[in-house]
Order: sequence, then structure tokens, then C-alpha cells
Amino acid sequence: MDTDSKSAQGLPIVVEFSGGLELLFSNQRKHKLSLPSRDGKGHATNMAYLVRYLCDNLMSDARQDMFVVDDTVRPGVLVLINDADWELEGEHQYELKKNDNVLFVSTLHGG
Amino acid sequence: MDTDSKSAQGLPIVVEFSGGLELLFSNQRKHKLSLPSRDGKGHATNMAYLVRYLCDNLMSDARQDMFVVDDTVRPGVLVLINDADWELEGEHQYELKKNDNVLFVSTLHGG
Amino acid sequence: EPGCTRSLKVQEYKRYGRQMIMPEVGLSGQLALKKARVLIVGLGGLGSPAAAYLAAAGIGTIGLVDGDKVELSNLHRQIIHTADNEGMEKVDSARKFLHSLNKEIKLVAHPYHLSSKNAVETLEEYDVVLDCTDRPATRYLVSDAAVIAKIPLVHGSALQTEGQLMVLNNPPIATASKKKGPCYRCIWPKPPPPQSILTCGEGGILGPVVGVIGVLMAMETMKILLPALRTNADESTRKGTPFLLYSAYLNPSFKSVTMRGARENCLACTTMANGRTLKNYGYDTFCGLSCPVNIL
Amino acid sequence: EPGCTRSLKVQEYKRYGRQMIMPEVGLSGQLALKKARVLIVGLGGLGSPAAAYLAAAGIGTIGLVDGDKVELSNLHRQIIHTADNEGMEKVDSARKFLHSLNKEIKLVAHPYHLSSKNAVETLEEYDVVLDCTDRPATRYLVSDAAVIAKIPLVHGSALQTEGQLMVLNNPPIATASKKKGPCYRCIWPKPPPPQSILTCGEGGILGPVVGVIGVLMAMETMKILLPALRTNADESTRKGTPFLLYSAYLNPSFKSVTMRGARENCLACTTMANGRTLKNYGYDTFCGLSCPVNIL
Ligand SMILES: [Zn+2]
Ligand SMILES: [Zn+2]
Repeated sequence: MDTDSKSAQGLPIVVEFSGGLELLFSNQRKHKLSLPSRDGKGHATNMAYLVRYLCDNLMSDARQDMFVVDDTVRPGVLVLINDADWELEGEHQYELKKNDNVLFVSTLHGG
Repeated sequence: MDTDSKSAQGLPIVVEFSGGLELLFSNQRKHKLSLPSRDGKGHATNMAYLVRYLCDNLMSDARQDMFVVDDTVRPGVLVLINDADWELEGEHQYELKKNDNVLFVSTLHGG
Repeated sequence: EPGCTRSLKVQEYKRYGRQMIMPEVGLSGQLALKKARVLIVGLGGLGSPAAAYLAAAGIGTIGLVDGDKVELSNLHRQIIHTADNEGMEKVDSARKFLHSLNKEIKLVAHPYHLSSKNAVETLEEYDVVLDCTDRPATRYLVSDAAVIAKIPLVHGSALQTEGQLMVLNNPPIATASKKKGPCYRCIWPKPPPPQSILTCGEGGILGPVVGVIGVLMAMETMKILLPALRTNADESTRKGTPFLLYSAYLNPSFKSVTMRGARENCLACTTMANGRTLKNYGYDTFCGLSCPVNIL
Repeated sequence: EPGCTRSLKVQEYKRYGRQMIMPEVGLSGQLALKKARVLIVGLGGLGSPAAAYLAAAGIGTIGLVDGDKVELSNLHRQIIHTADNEGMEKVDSARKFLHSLNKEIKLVAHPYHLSSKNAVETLEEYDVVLDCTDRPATRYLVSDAAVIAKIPLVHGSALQTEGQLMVLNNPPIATASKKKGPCYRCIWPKPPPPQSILTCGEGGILGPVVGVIGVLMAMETMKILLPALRTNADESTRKGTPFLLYSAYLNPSFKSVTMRGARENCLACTTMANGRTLKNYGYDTFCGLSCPVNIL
């Protein structure tokens, strides 16, 4: 019961794209999302869930390999959770909290 | 009683100086302060209190007129409460909240 | 036809290709830049990089105001003036460099100090003005003249390790969707006490600090001239006017804060705008003796 | 005595006076700049302003690496190259401009593309390197060589309306108070898929966007050379490595995020650093065919 009601409330987060990735997501840089707070198996919603969710529900471009390779974010994309590298936060295992800000930045190479 | 215990708890805020004003405050840009949450008359601690407090307790330089003129911050100093101009927040009457960030910036003229 | 702003020559397509390829610029954006007239007041640490990037981008007409001559002590930060030009009028030295950079554009020299006598008529010939001056009195003067001439003002300043950037008087007149933007006097109705002012000469300045603000001033100018570049930024500035602070010392080194909008009883936005003249206004008296307005 | 780094000539006192007046610089700071040897790899949109500000500030020895020639399509952003120099080697065009700016400093031309054969020996002659190149393979190459040469790397990049800045491999060796800084490979162990890469030629670039990153690269270089300038920033970077993002589109236009530190099993920081050579490393294969390393 408790789990269900939490899940129904939803988990509001902000997702941003930068460095050209926004082109894959309707050329929109900032997206306000409401995720279920638990996944299908009853686990807390984590970054692995979010990455899948973005591919399945938010991506407007067919070229999934511009964003995801081997089930994770492709090399050259930085993932920042509340402005800190997700490698400092547990990567895929990080459990999303209410109002978290997740930023995906493609590394630039031009000069 | 309630008022006293609140006041004893203190009101933690961060005060920052920039644009040369830090020179008046021991050349230190960032100060963590704990103010009483009510002033001597029992009113909630506001910006007027903070400005007086800084002059009386934190300023290391004798030249008060580099910071305060006619009982308020001198012309050419911007006051920002949580990154917004204090004119949008009620100026002296703004009641400080826990963990507020107050930034005093001297306008620069060089080029 | 030279100076035509309805089309580009082959070599202009080549020269500007890397910015025209962007959807935010394109041919129409490049023609808008070519048609634009931009005035740079002050050719020092801010004006040097601002002028270089605006000339390179193909702004069709660039006005250059400065009454000073090039000095050796300028050169560590004023990168368009070379040592060989020591003693030359800054407008001439700047024109020489900018001309070597881009011969497709028109450069207009105003080799004098801006004053309450000539400011309005100088600004009225332009679409945007950059305040690259270095003391309070001229900053009020440039802003007041921009209000009267009804053009946006890109304001930059720097000292020692810090810099500041703001776009003022934008839009200069209220539109259906946006209120009139604040002027310098809306934000700072009273000048700072003369004894509290440090110039770059007295306080010192690092070249890249003033340089980064100057380059950002060029960028803000291009955003004013290219509407497609400011969609996102506009949306998030409804709350107030953004003010960017840079400090070489701090991390993060940039901070953006939100300033108030136009002030209802602003002297410039009301009295001066209605009177359409600055000729009776005493900037020296207003700002105090330490900042005479005839020295840019 | 010319080139002496223990004292300054009268005209140097005059030229650098406005920065020497600052307590963070002073005579000892100016002498540290004069003694410093800084290498700029790539003389395009990033390298142009970085070189101009470092030359103006009085860096004693500046090395210039580029194997390309000046093209008309460079000029909207590469403000040290003029239209008259079209077709000239970029190192020569840069040297000409920088020499006109400051004849007190030594300029060393490296008119070739950096490769795994020459990168380490080129970097070993310098105290700091700026990566102003424009494709993934050269960015790994410059970083790997900086790790082997044990010098800090100032990394900048830009495309369209965005720019990025980072100081890597700083310090290059762990000290009592600070761990070794991450290298480019610590942060990005795998290169991006070739099909995901856009160069400035393909994607376009605005001059002031790449310009602002280039100027900030000069500033970060000065901070590495002048310890008094980084006290505050150092304190707040204990948590991780700052990474600065700029977007002309957004408000706020700058964002600073915190990156991880050095990676324990980093190929460059372990194997390459121990082997002290890049000669058997195939950058083309590593990054894929779309970014051959011999084109800077
Ligand atoms: Zn006003
Ligand atoms: Zn490494």
C-alpha cells in the first residue's frame, strides 16, 4: 500500500541536455519529468531506470547510439547529478530523490 | 520562553563580500555567521539588523563610510539575498531565514 | 555593390561560413549583423576584445569612441594596440588593427571624449552601444544617452581579479511582451562616494579578467542583434535583469544574480528621456570631483 | 642582460605596471611569469585569444604548435590572424602578431602537427600546456603527453553556442597537500563513437563563444603560475575537479560542476607514465577513422 501510494505520488525531477544532446530530445534543453518512485520490481527508481526511461519515452531521434551504447550512456557523455559527476554518486545505482537535477553533457572537441 | 529558546538556537547565515568590499572585512570573502533569531525588541532579525551587526562586529577597517552611509549600505553596493537584488525582497525589512546567503558586491567601474 | 546589406559577396560567404552554418545565424542573421551599427565607447581593456570579435563577426558599421592615446602601460590588456602604436590616438590604432582583421566592414572614428554635449548625437547613429569606459561619471553619461537615443546598452566593468556584465535598457521601449529594461540609473540611482572608487590605474587589473568581460560583451551584442540566439535566455529572465559576476579567485568563478527592473521614478527614464537632452546635466557635480567626465 | 629572469627592465616595469600593482602579482609574480614556458597547441579559435593574453601578460617563453595554414573561413573567430596572412603558416602568422604585441618575450615556432612521435619531446620543454586543438584523437594525445612530461594541462573546447573548460593533470605529481589531478583519460577513459563527433567546421561556431573559453584558458594558466591567485579556488576544489560549462543560450550562461579525481587504473597515469613514451600507441585506431591524429 505504502509503496503504491508513494509510486502514485511520483518523483519529480529535472533532466537537462547540453553539448548537442538536446538535438536528440526535440531540441529542448530542459525537461521536467515525473517518474514513478519505484520501478516494476519494487526497487527505488535509480539512474539505470532513468537512462532506459529517456530512451524509451523522451528521445525524439531514432539514433539511440548517439546517447546509449551497451546499455549505458555512451562514452563522451558526462552525467551530472546535482552538478556533481555521477561517478562520485554511485552511477547507475544512485537512487533518485525528489527534485534532483540530472544533466547530460556531451563533451565538446571543437576549438 | 519560546522566543528565548529560538534566539538561543541562533540563525545561521552566510555573508559574502566582493568587488573590493572584502578588504574592509579582513580580506575574507566568505563569512559564516550565527545571528540571534530575534533582535533586542523581540522582532525577527532582518536586513537592517544584519547591516548594523556587520559594522559593529565584523568590520576590520575603520572607514565605515566605505560600507555604510546614512544608516544604510552606501550607493554603489549591491545587496543580493539568495542571488536576487534585495530591492525585490523588501530591503531592510526582509526577515532573514536559516541558511540565507547575503552577498554585498561593490559595483566596479574599471575597464 | 559595396556596403549592400541585402546580399553577401562570395568572399563574405567564405569568411562567415562557420557561423552562417548555424541555424541561429544563417544568411538572414549574417545580413542582420551586416546591417547593424554598433558603437564602442572606450577602446581599453574591455573595448579591445569586444571590437575585435564584433569586427571579425561582420558587424557592418562599428563606431569607435576614445579621446586617449596608446600608452605602454595599456598593452598588457589592450590587445588590439601594439607597442609600435605608442602615442597614437587609440581610435586610429584600433582602426588599423580592425581593418587588418576585416576590410569588409565600415569603421567610424570618434576621436574625442564623450561628454554631455556630444553623447546623444553620437549614440543616435547606432543600434547598440557598448560601455567600455572606466569611471562612474562616464557610465552614467553613456547610460543616460542610451535612454534618450532609445538603444540597448551592453555594460561591462572590471577591476583587479573581478568583472561584471549586464545588458541595460533592453528593450529601450516597452513592447507587447516585455517591459522596458532598466537603465544604469534605475539600478544605481546614486553614484558611489568619490573616495570609494578605484580605477584600473590605481587598483590594477589582470588582462584576461577584463578580456573575458569584453568578449562576453561582444556575445551579448550579437544576442541583441540575432533574436534566434536569445529565445532560451529571454524566457528565464522574466523575473528580472541578469547580472553576471566573474572572479578569478573563486570557484565557481561565475555567478549570475537577478536585478530589479526599470525604476518608475528614474531620472533618466522619465525627465531626461522626455527632455531629450543632457546639456544641462552636471556629471562632475553628480559624481564628485574625483571623476571629471571629460576624461574617458 | 636580455632574457634575464631575475630582474625587469624599466620598460617592463612600465608595460606590466597595472598587473604588478596587484598584491597577487607584484615583482615576484611578474618574474615568475617571465621565467615561465607555456606551450599552446593549436592556433585556432581557442589558441588565438589565449596566445594574445599570455603574450601581453609577459609569459617569458611561448611555444606555438600548429601545422595548418590561415584560411579565410578562420578569420571570424581567430582574431590574431589577419586577411593579409591568408595561406601563411599559422605559427608564422601568430608569431607576427604576438611579436607586434610584445617584443620582450621569446616565441618558439613548432610548425608541425603534434603526433605520437613528437608530442612528448615537444611538451617536455614547457611548464604548462594549453590544449587548443579540435578533435578527440589530438585531445588524448596532448593529455597523454602532458602526463608523461609531468606538466599541468589547460583544456578548452567549444562548438556552436557552447564551451567547456577544465584544468587537468594539476598537480601532475601528488604533493603532501594535494593528490595528483586527473588527466583527460581519467575523466573520459573511452573515446566517443566517431559518428557522434562534430567539428567546428561541420557544426559551426560563434567567435565570442570560443573566444571566451580561450581567454579563460589564459587566466587559468596564470593561476597555475601565480600561486597567490588560486588560494580561494583551491580550497573549494578539494571535493573534485571543477569543470566550467558556458552556453550563450542559457541564463545563467555559466555553470560549474564537480568532476571525479584521478582514476586508479588510468592507462595514461599508470602504463604510459611508466613507459614514458607514446610511440606504440595508435590514436587513429583508438578514436576511429573519422579523426586521424595527423590533422590538428
Ligand atoms: Zn532608468
Ligand atoms: Zn589519467
